[in-house]
Amino acid sequence: MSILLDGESRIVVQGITGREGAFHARQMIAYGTKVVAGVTPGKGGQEFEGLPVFNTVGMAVSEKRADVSCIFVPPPFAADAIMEAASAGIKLIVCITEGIPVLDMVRVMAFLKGLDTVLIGPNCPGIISPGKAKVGIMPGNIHREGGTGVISRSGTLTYEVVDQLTRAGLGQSTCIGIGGDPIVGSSFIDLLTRFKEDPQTKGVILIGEIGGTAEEEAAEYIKADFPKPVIAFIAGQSAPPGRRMGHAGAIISGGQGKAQNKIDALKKAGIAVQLNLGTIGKAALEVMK
Amino acid sequence: MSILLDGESRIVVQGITGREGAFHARQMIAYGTKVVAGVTPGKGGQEFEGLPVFNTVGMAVSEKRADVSCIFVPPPFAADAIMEAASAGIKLIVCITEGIPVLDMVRVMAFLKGLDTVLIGPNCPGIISPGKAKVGIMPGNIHREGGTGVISRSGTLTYEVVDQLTRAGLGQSTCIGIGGDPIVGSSFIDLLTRFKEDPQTKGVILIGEIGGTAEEEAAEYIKADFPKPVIAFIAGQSAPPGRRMGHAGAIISGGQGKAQNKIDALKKAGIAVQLNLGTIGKAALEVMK
Amino acid sequence: MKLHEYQAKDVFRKYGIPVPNGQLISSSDQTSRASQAIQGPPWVIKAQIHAGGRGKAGGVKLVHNPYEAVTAVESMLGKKIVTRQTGAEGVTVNQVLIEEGLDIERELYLSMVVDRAAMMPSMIFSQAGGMDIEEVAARTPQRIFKERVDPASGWMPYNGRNLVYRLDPLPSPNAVKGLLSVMDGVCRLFSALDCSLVEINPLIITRDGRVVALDAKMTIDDNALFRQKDMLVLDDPREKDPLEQMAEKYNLNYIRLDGNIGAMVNGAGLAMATMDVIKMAGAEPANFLDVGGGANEEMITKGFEIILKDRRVKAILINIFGGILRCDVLARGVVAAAAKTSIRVPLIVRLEGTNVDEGREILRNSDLKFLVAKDLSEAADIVAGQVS
Amino acid sequence: MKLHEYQAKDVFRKYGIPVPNGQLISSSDQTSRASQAIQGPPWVIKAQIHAGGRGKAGGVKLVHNPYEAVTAVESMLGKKIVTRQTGAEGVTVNQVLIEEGLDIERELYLSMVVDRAAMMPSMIFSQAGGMDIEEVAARTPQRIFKERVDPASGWMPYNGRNLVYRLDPLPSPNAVKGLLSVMDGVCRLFSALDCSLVEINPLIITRDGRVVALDAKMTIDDNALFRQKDMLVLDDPREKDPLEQMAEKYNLNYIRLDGNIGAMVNGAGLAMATMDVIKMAGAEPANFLDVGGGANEEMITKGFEIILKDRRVKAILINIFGGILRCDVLARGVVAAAAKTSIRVPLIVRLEGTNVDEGREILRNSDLKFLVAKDLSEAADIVAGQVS
Repeated sequence: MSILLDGESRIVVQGITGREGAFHARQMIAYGTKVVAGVTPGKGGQEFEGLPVFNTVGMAVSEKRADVSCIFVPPPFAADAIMEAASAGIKLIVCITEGIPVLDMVRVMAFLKGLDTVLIGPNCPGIISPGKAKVGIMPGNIHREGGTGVISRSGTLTYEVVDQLTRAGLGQSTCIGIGGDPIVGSSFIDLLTRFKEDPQTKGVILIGEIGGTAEEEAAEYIKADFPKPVIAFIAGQSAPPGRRMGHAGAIISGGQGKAQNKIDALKKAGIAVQLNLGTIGKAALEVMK
Repeated sequence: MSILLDGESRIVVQGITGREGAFHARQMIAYGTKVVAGVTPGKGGQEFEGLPVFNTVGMAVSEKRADVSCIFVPPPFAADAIMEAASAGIKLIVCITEGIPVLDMVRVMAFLKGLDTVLIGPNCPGIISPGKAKVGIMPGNIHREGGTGVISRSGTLTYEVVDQLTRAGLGQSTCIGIGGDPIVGSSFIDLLTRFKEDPQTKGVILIGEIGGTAEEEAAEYIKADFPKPVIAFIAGQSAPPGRRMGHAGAIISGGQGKAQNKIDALKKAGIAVQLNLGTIGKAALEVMK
Repeated sequence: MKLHEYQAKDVFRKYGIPVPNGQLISSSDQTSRASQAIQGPPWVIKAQIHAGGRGKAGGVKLVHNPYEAVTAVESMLGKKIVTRQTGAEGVTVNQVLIEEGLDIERELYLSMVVDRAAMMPSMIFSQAGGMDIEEVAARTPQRIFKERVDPASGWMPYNGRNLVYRLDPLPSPNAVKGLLSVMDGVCRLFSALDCSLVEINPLIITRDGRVVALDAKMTIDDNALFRQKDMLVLDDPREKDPLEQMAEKYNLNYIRLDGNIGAMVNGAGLAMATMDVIKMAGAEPANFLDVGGGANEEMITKGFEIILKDRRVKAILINIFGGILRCDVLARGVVAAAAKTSIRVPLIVRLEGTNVDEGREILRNSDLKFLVAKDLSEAADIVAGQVS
Repeated sequence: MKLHEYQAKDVFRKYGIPVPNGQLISSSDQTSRASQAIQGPPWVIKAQIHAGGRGKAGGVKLVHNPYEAVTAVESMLGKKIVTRQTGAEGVTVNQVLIEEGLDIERELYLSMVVDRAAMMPSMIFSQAGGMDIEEVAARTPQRIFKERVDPASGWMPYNGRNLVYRLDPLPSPNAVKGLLSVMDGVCRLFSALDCSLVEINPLIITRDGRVVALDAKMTIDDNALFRQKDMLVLDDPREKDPLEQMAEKYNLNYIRLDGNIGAMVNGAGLAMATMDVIKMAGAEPANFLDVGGGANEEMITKGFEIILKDRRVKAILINIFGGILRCDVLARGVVAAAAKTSIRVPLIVRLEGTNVDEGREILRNSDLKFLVAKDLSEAADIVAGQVS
C-alpha cells in the first residue's frame, strides 16, 4: 500500500498543452503513471501523446474515469481549475502552480469544505508513490519503493532528503510535497493521519520550514496520536524576520514562524530533530530501525 | 425525551427589546421555558424581566451559558443574527423572522456548513416540547405532552392540527414549524432522523404545502428508513400556479411544487395522507394506534 | 416583483449582456420615428406585459416595413392579451417594444433561479432555445444542463465552461466567449439585484457569431426590495388586480381567484387549507387571504373590506385559529368593517384559540348577521350550502 | 508589496475610513505652504519609509509652529533612518507627510491578515493601541480580540460588534458606529485589493468622538499584483536594495543578508537549508538566492552576476540538486557569467541529480577555477574554511 496514490490511479493533467504541463505529463507517463487524459479549455478534441484532450475535467471524468488531477495552470486561473476538478468529482487534486493569490486559496478551501476531495499543494512538487505512480514534477529516478513516508513543504530540499534516504537504503512508501504557500490544501496532520493507517509506512520524515505554525501543530498531533517513528528537519534557522524566503509561506512575521519555535515544539513532543541536512539520510536510518 | 429542546435548554432571545421579541419572550417565560438572557446591540446592560440584556450573543453564551437562541430581528438584520448565534456556539437557533431575502439564506446555509448548529426556520412559529419548553410564538396552551411528533411548514395550520391532536387525546413529543420560506435551516428529513431516535416519539404528523420538493424527498426517506407511523397533510391543493401563497416558499413554478405531486409521492411511499383537514385529529388517532 | 422585458434589457446592458437595439413606445404615432431610429426592416414588435406566453397570443410580431409596424403596434397597444398566464380576463398592453430583427443561427436557453434543494443559485442552460423549457425538462431532461453557484466562490469561469462546452456542435470560439460572458453577467446581476429569476429564452447566436439576449425576464425577490430601491421604482402596477394592489398597501397576503366564496384566514398554510376545504365541499374560493399572524384590528377591517368589494363573492368564510392574532381583535375588526359597508352575503364564522369566548361575545353583541360553525368541516359545508 | 503610509491613507479615504488631513512633500521649501493648507498647529511630520519602528528613530515629530515644522522636515528629508526593521544601513527618507494634530482620547489597534491555520482573513483588534502589538500578544493575549471572515458570508456586522462591544469602557454610541464602519471598510479594501496586511496603529477616538486612522500600513499580496494594477503603480523601489531590484527583474528570489558567503541554490527550501548549513559551519551567508525549479541558462547567468556584484562576498557556494533544473543548464549558465566577469573569490560547487555528469564535465572543460564538494556538509566546510 501507499497513501492517496497507487498504480490504479487514473490521472488527468489540467493544462496539458502548456509547456510545463506537456513536459511533466510525458515524465509521468515515462515513470509508468496511468495518465488517461488532458484538459485545456478550447483544445478539446486534440490529442496529446495519443491521449484525448478535453475541454473540461467533467468530460475527462465521464469519458476516461479520471480520479486524480494534476494542475499546471497559470496562477490567475489555477483556483478555478482546482474548483473545476473538485466539482467534477476528482478525489485527489495535485496543484503544482506557484503564485496563486492567497485570497483565491481562501475561497478554494471554503469551496472544498464538506467535499470528499483531497488537495495537495499548491506551489508543490506533487506526490509520488515510488514504483507505482508519480503525479508532479519530482525526479522519479531518485526514489525507491519502501517503508518511509515523506511530507515536506519544499521541493528540491525534499529531493535532497529522498536521495539520501535511497542511498541509505531507506525506500519510500509515498512522498508528498504539501507546498510552500501560506494556505495549502493538505497539512502535515492530514497526511500523518493517512500514514498512520498505511501498513507499508514504517516511519515518516517531516520536512518543515519557517512560517506559520503547521510544524507545531504536527508536533502536538504526533505526540498525542502518531505511533510510528518520526524524524524532522526545519529549514530557515538562519532566515531573517519579515522577509519572504522564496516560498510565499516562508516568512517569519508577527513573532510567529521562527525555526527555533518549531524545533523546540518538535523536540518537546519527543520527535528526533535533525539539524544537519548533510547527514539526514544516516540519521533517518538510525531512527527508522 | 423530546428532540432538540427540553427543560434544560437555556434560551437567549435576540431582539428581546423589540415589540415582538418582548411579547413572546414573556410568553415563553410564562410557559416555563428557561430564558436566560436577551440580546440587543447597543442595549447591553439593560434588564428585561430581571434578565440581563447583552450587546452580543457571545456574551450571553459566556455569561449565562445560553445554548438555544430565538431570533426576532427584522429581516434586513436577521441573517447577520443567525450567523452571530452560530459563531457564538449556539447549538439550536430558532429564527421566527419572516421576510429574509432568499440570497441571504443562501449565504447563511453556506456559513452553517460544517458547523454543529441546527437552524429552525426562518419564517416559522418555532419549536415546542410540550411540558418542557417553548421557543417560538405558538400558543402553548393547545399543546399536551405525549408521543406524537409534529413537523410543519406552516404556523396556524399547525395549531389547528395540534389542537385536534390534543382534543383526540394525542399528546406531542416535540412540534416544529420548519418555516414557509424556500430555504429553511432544517428539512423534514433532518427532523425525522431525530424523531426516529427519540423514544418518546411514537409517530409523526407531517404537514406540508405547495412549493419545492421537500415532501417528495421526505416520502422517499420515510419509505427507506423511518419505522414509525406517519400521517401527512398537504395544503394548497386548490392553489393556482405561479402565485406566491403567503409564504415565500409556497409557490408552484416550473412545473414543480404541486400538491398532487406531493400527495402522490407520499401515498406511493405508503404514507397515510389525510385530505380533509377537519378530521385530521381523528385520522391521526387511527394511524397512531 | 416582475420587470418588463424592456426594463430587464436595460439592466442587461449595464451588465454587459448584449441585447437587440430597440425603443419603447406607448402610443402608435411614435412607431415610425422609432422604426427609423433602429436598424431594419425587419423589426420585431413586442407587447410589454408581465405574463409569459404572449408569443402565441399575438403579442410578438415580425414586420417588414413601416406600415406593417404601425398596424402591429395598433393591434397591441390598449388591447387585451390573453395568455395561459393571464387568466381569462387578460391584461391590457400599455407599452410596446420595437427592436431590430436579427439574423438567427441558433437559439439557446439560459436562466438562473435559486435551487431550493441545493440552497444555492443555479444556472440552467439548454440547446432547446425558444421552446417551453418546462416541457423540455419533462420530456428530454438530458438536454437541460445545470451549474450551481457556491457562495464561497461565487460564479467561476469553470461553471460557464461546464455548460458551454456541452453544446453539440460547439459554436465558434468567439461565440463560446460570448456565451461565457453572458453567463457571468447574468450571475453578477442575479446576486447584485436579488433576483429570484433571470431568464433568456431565446439566447441567440447570430449568423455573424454574436451572442444576443433576444428576450429577457427578471423577477426580483420581494423580500429584498428594501435594499433594491433602483428596482422598486421599476414596478408597474397597471397589470395588477386592483384589489390585490389595495391588499399590498396594507401588508395583506391577498390573491384573487375565480370562485365566489370569500375567505379570510390567519396564516398562509391555514388559508390554503381553508381554500382546499371549500373546494372539497363543492364550492370555489374567490380569494386567498392571509391576514397574517400579527394582524391588528385595522388590517382585519381592510381585509374584510377587500373581500366585500369583490362583486362575485356570494358568501364569506372567516376561519381564525387564534394564536398571536387574538379572536377578540378579529371580531372587532370585522364589526368595524361591517359598520362601513353593508354585508349583502351570508357570513360564516369559525373561531378557535386565544380569546375565542371574547371574540364570539363581540360578534354576538354586534348587529352583524352570521352563522357559526363549530369546526372547519362544518364551516365549509355551510358555506357551500349557501351558494349551491 | 508595501505601500507608504500616505498611499495607504489615500486608499482608506476611498473606502470611507477617516484619516487626518495631510499633505505629502518631497522638499523642505514646500513645508510652509503645506502647513498653511492644513489645520494646525500642532502638526505631525512623518517620514514616509516602508520600515516600521520609525517613531523611536526620529521619523515622527510633533511640531507646534511653522519654524519647528521646517526644522523637523529638514531633519528627515534626504537623511537616513535606522529602525529595527531597516538593518544597520538604514533607509533614505524621500518624502514626508505633514498632518493635522488631533486631540486623542483613546488609542486602539486594528489590523487584518490572513489567518493561515483558519484559512480565512482575520481581523485583529485591541485596546492596546499605539503599542507594539507583538509584545501585547505575547504578554497579555487576553487583550487581543480576533474575528475571522468566512468567505461564504463575507464580513458581517456581527463580526464588528463582537470586537467593538468587548471594549471596556464602551465608547459613545457614535464612536461605536465609527469603529464598526472602519472595520467594514478595512475588510472591503482587504478583499478588493488583495492585501496581505492592513494595519492601523493607532486607530484613535478623538475627544469629540470621531474615529480616525492615525497611521496606516498596507501590504499587497505579491501573487495578486497581476490583477491589482492600480496598486502596482504605487510601488516605490527607492528603498529596495539595488541587487534585489535587479534580481526581481529576472524573477530570481534573492535576498541580501549581512554575511560574506554568496550562495546560489535551486529551490527555496534547499536554499534556506544551505544558508543554515553555511551558518552551522561557522560562516555567514551573504544572500539567499533561489534560482527556482525552472531556471534557464540566462537566469543562472544573471543570478551568478548578482552574487558577483556584491563586493562583500568572499566565497561562493553553488548547491544544485538537479530535478527540473538540469545540472548541465546550471553549468552553462555559470560558465557564461564567468566569461563576462572575473571571479575574484573561491567558488565551491556541489552538484547532484539530473544530468550531473554532463554538468560536471562542462565545468571541468571551462576556464573556471572551482572546488568540488561531494556532499552538502563537505561543501559548507570548504566554504567556511575559505573565509575563516
